[in-house]
Amino acid sequence: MTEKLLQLEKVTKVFRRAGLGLVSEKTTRALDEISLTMYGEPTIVALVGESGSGKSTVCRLILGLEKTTSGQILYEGRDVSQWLEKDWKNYRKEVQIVFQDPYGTYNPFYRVDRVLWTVIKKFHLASSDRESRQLVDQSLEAVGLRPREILGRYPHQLSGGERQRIMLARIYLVKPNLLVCDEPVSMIDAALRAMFLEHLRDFKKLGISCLYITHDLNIAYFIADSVVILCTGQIIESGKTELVVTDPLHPYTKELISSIPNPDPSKRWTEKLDAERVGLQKLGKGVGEQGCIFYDRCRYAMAKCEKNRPPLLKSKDREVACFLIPEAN
Amino acid sequence: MQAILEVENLRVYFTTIEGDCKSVDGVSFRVYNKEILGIAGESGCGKSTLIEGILRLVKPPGYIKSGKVFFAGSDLLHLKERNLRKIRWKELSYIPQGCMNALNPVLRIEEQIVDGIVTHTDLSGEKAKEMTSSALNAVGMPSEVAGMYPHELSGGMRQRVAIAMSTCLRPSLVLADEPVTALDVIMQRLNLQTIAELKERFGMTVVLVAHDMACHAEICDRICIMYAGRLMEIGIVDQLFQKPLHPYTKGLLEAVPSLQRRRVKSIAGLAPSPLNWPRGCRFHPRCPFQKKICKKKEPALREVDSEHYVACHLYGD
Amino acid sequence: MLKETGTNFLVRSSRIFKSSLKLRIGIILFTLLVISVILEPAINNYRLGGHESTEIGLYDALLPFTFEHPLGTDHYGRDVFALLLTGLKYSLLIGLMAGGLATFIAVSLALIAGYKGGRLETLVTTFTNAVLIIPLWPILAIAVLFVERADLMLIIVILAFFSWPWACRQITPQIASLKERPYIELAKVSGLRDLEIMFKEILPNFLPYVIVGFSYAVAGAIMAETALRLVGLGPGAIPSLGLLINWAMYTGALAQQHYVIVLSPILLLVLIFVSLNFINIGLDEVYNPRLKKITGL
Amino acid sequence: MRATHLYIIKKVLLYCLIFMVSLSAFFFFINLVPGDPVTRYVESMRAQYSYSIPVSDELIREYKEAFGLDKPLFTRYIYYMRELILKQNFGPSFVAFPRPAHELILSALPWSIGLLGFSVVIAWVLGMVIGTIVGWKRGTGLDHSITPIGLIVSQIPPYLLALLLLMVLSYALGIFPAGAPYAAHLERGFTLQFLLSLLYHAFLPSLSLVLVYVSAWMISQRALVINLLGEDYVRFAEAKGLRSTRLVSRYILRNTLLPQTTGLAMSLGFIINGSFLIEWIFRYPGIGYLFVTAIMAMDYNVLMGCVVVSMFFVLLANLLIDLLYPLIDPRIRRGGW
Repeated sequence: MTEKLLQLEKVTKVFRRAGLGLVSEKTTRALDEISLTMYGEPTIVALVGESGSGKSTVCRLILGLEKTTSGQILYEGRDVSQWLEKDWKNYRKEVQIVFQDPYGTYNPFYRVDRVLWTVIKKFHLASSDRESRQLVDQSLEAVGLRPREILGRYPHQLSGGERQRIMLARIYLVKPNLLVCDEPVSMIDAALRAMFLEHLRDFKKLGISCLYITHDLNIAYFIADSVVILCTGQIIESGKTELVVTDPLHPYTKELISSIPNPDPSKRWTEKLDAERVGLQKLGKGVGEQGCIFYDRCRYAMAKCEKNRPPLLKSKDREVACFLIPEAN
Repeated sequence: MQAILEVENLRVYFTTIEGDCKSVDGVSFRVYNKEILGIAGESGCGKSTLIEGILRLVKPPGYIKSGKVFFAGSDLLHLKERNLRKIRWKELSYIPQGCMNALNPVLRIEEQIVDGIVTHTDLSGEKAKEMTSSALNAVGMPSEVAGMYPHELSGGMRQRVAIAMSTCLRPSLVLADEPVTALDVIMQRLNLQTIAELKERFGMTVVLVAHDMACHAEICDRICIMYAGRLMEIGIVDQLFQKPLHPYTKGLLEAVPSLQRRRVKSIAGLAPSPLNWPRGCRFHPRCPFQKKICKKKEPALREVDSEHYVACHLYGD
Repeated sequence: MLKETGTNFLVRSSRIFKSSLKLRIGIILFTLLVISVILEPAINNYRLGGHESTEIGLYDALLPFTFEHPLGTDHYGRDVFALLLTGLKYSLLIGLMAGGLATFIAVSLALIAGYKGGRLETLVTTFTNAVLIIPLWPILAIAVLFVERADLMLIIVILAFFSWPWACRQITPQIASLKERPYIELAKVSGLRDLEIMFKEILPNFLPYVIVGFSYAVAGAIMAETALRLVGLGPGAIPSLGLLINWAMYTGALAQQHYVIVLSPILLLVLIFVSLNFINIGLDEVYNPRLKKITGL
Repeated sequence: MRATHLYIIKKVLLYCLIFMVSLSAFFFFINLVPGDPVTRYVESMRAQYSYSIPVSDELIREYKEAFGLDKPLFTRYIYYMRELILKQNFGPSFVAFPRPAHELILSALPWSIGLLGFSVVIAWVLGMVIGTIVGWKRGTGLDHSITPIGLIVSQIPPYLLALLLLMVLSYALGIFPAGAPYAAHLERGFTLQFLLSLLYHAFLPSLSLVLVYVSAWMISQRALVINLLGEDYVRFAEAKGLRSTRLVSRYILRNTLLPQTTGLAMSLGFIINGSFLIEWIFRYPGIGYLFVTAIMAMDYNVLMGCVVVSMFFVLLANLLIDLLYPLIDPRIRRGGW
């Protein structure tokens, strides 16, 4: 089963603040020709990027919450922009999401279990009330929650960790082919994160692929089969997790990995970062201009990096976009 | 070792409709001269409120219920407003979580730094401006930043400006409240290193609050673990990471994945509510080693090893 | 944040009611006003023996306070207390109906603009703001002056037409922030249709703001109507509080210092405005936790 | 500085557009309301002088012709706009025919601008100051005594307050005059006596506006200040050990300036609504007084003219405030220009 499930082909997204003649317009380029493929075989892919890298935009584009400015998103080989209402409905059943904010995803007006009943109703998962009740119980138990303690509660009565697990129960009900997670544990207590991540791993065994969006390489390393590193709207490196983390090729990835604080006081940072280089992105330089995206902050920057954008080179099991790689020249 | 700050039994409460919210509930510790002391704990454990309490910045409906904070020979909590103002900034300074909103959006960076300088020194405007640019240079920022407004800087840069601002008068003690939270890792590293470097250069003492213990491991000398409004463990950083004593500390260290360790384990149960802390040891409902006594008696912080304090019934008698 | 422990709507409402003193005062005052309006026909019918409160010469002119006439009578021999009740009835009626209509216009506009976003939203906000900064009352006065038959319904419609921006200004920003909430997106990916999202997800959370917008519109409508009546515009057969003041002014009650005749309708009007405003502030306190947290009220 | 020019030009154009659009909307609205001024005028004349003048449709038609009301709506619109914009001509007054309406309006205008400008500025400044103090001292006795009063006074429509003030301070106690802009025996001129008389007569109308709007600004300023006190940067400034005066002026007052200026701009139209009646109540010869008397006389062109003029001035004030924004807020200065 290695057929392509979801493909992003040179996807670009430019945000535009609506203007009205005399009211001025503003544009920001969030994504710049991103290509990404998820295969049918259940895998967990982590999309890692810092704030402003456009990682959440990827998630919103896949879910159809935003439209691409250019480029295509193909699901099972079909272009989603050509779809009708009916196709979308089907797609929703097969591609689902867990949002970042466990507080905002629940409508404070309703009980928490409404998110479960809604998908049962909308996706016709049960034929009778009894059956749907059973499904709900089953799904909650699958994520380690006791239905008696959850059903009928209002969102504010539950903790962030519990709410996020109910979101997983919702995924368990729908059983999509692809699950997109947008930093699902960044807003819950550190002590409770592991539980969530374990359930996500279990889902892989159920045949659910996952695109896990995060800024935290630690978590990516823990959960993902492969990682994709995003830097200000462009993919600069990707490959099997183990490989990328232990042997990063791109200077950005290297710096990223070496900067992660190590919970071992005997192995502290030895090298001091250069504040002038790292701390000051030149103001006003946006994405989409020519040259390497990391040029300003790169310690190995060469003359040609300023004017030419390095291509994303594919080798056997990884991709990297940097002129330091001999093949790039 | 000589203590520069001593906190004794500090309690900071918030009045709510449902009763007092006991955010900080009886915290005592010492900060030694020229060290970096880390305070770690999950969100809601009261670590930021603790800092506000020490600085007397608690706003209503919050109030300081009781306690003593000794600094430079006087109790900060009972100091006259006027005298407190003199100590602030010059001796006892504060780095807020700066990436969000710590800088006044309508004043230039320079004006905001100069404000502090002219209040506490007799320097002329010109001299104060010079000091501003040297303070900025000290954190590796060019002097042009002085003429900018906060909205023109990225989150990480704003945090660095806040660091520059807080250290420009070379205070003897700096309390940093989550100075690297919500920053990207590279920026986080840069800021942590800057704080450590300034500390060395100016001979300051730093209290560093952060929820990510890995950050503490990188630069702290000693570390306090806070849970449910109280300190659970205090120790020298190597000791504490290699041989954590309190079950909570152990759990916390095991809960977070890292590039060095792929096995993680959650702490079971939920964080308790500050409106109603559990009786006895506050961690007992989630503790895998709980004994009978844990439900009844709250353990006191006691020295188990040299400079290693823990509040747990598993140790001692 | 609100810490509701109850589970049903009624319990939640009562929690909200309890959590702000100002809201409580506002609601109680306004309810009292509404109750006296509901009882008006019964009271006046009983006290005036079936006569209309506006009937001229029913009693002697300018009688002092007695048990029979708690607030005396006016220049035309009408019972002031009875007139006040009638005036209050029409003022509130006009205000509530015009305010309701205005809120309806505002909510529909805001829902469409807020949900669709983009240019349409910019257009609606720009338009609302433009309408808001223009002095509307003179335009309203001209319209009422030249209209062929100034009856109650027409006045209400015109007033509504002029007070919707007040409601709209309260509502549009809220809806814009509500539709950014993740639960709206969750609803979308759960396959809910646009209309379902608007009515099931947005509208319930939006209710307090609708109430705020409504009470702004009601206050605005009553204020405008009173001002119209003061200069003698509008249907003369329908005595609202503004018209009572107009009568008082024209009979010289001001210069002759018949305080009660002038003061009582003014005080009633102020009571209406104050109660509506307290409801607004109260709701704001409840739904704007930041303000509450700091004031600790 | 070309960006600055562009900003100014853009804003001016935007306001011109708003003015034109609202003018047109106003014109069509008034003309599309069923009923027309001449018929209503003649009707009211008939009603007022209860003898029956032989009013035939003929007469009404002649009247309409004289005022150009018989032409199709669109022609009238073009004509009206052309006269208005090119010649600042509102057409003749009905009552003071053939005196043109704009003459009446022009003579009334200075009174209104003086009274309103003065009151609004005073109220705004005072409200900001008191609101800041009360917000800063929140929860104290001062706050608890001033705030509730402000909450209630801010809800009284100014014209009702004007009636109360008139009744008490003028009729009952006789401290202030009940009408007229200055003492009747005085000559107009720049004499101290005349100026004092002006202030004396303007006091009550001004007070009724000021009292209400001071309360309103105070309440909103208090809320803003209290909100700001929770801001991280105010807390940070406090940790700097700044003196309260510096803290309040630079970290609190400065930051409330923008929303309060916006509030001022937004409320001008509303303030003018109320001031129309106040001028009438105190027989103060401004636009408002002219307008209300024109209502009684059904003087169509004067009415239209009053509205157009007040619209123009409100938009002008808004434009000026808009142009001031970048000076108040660097975010607009650096971002938007």
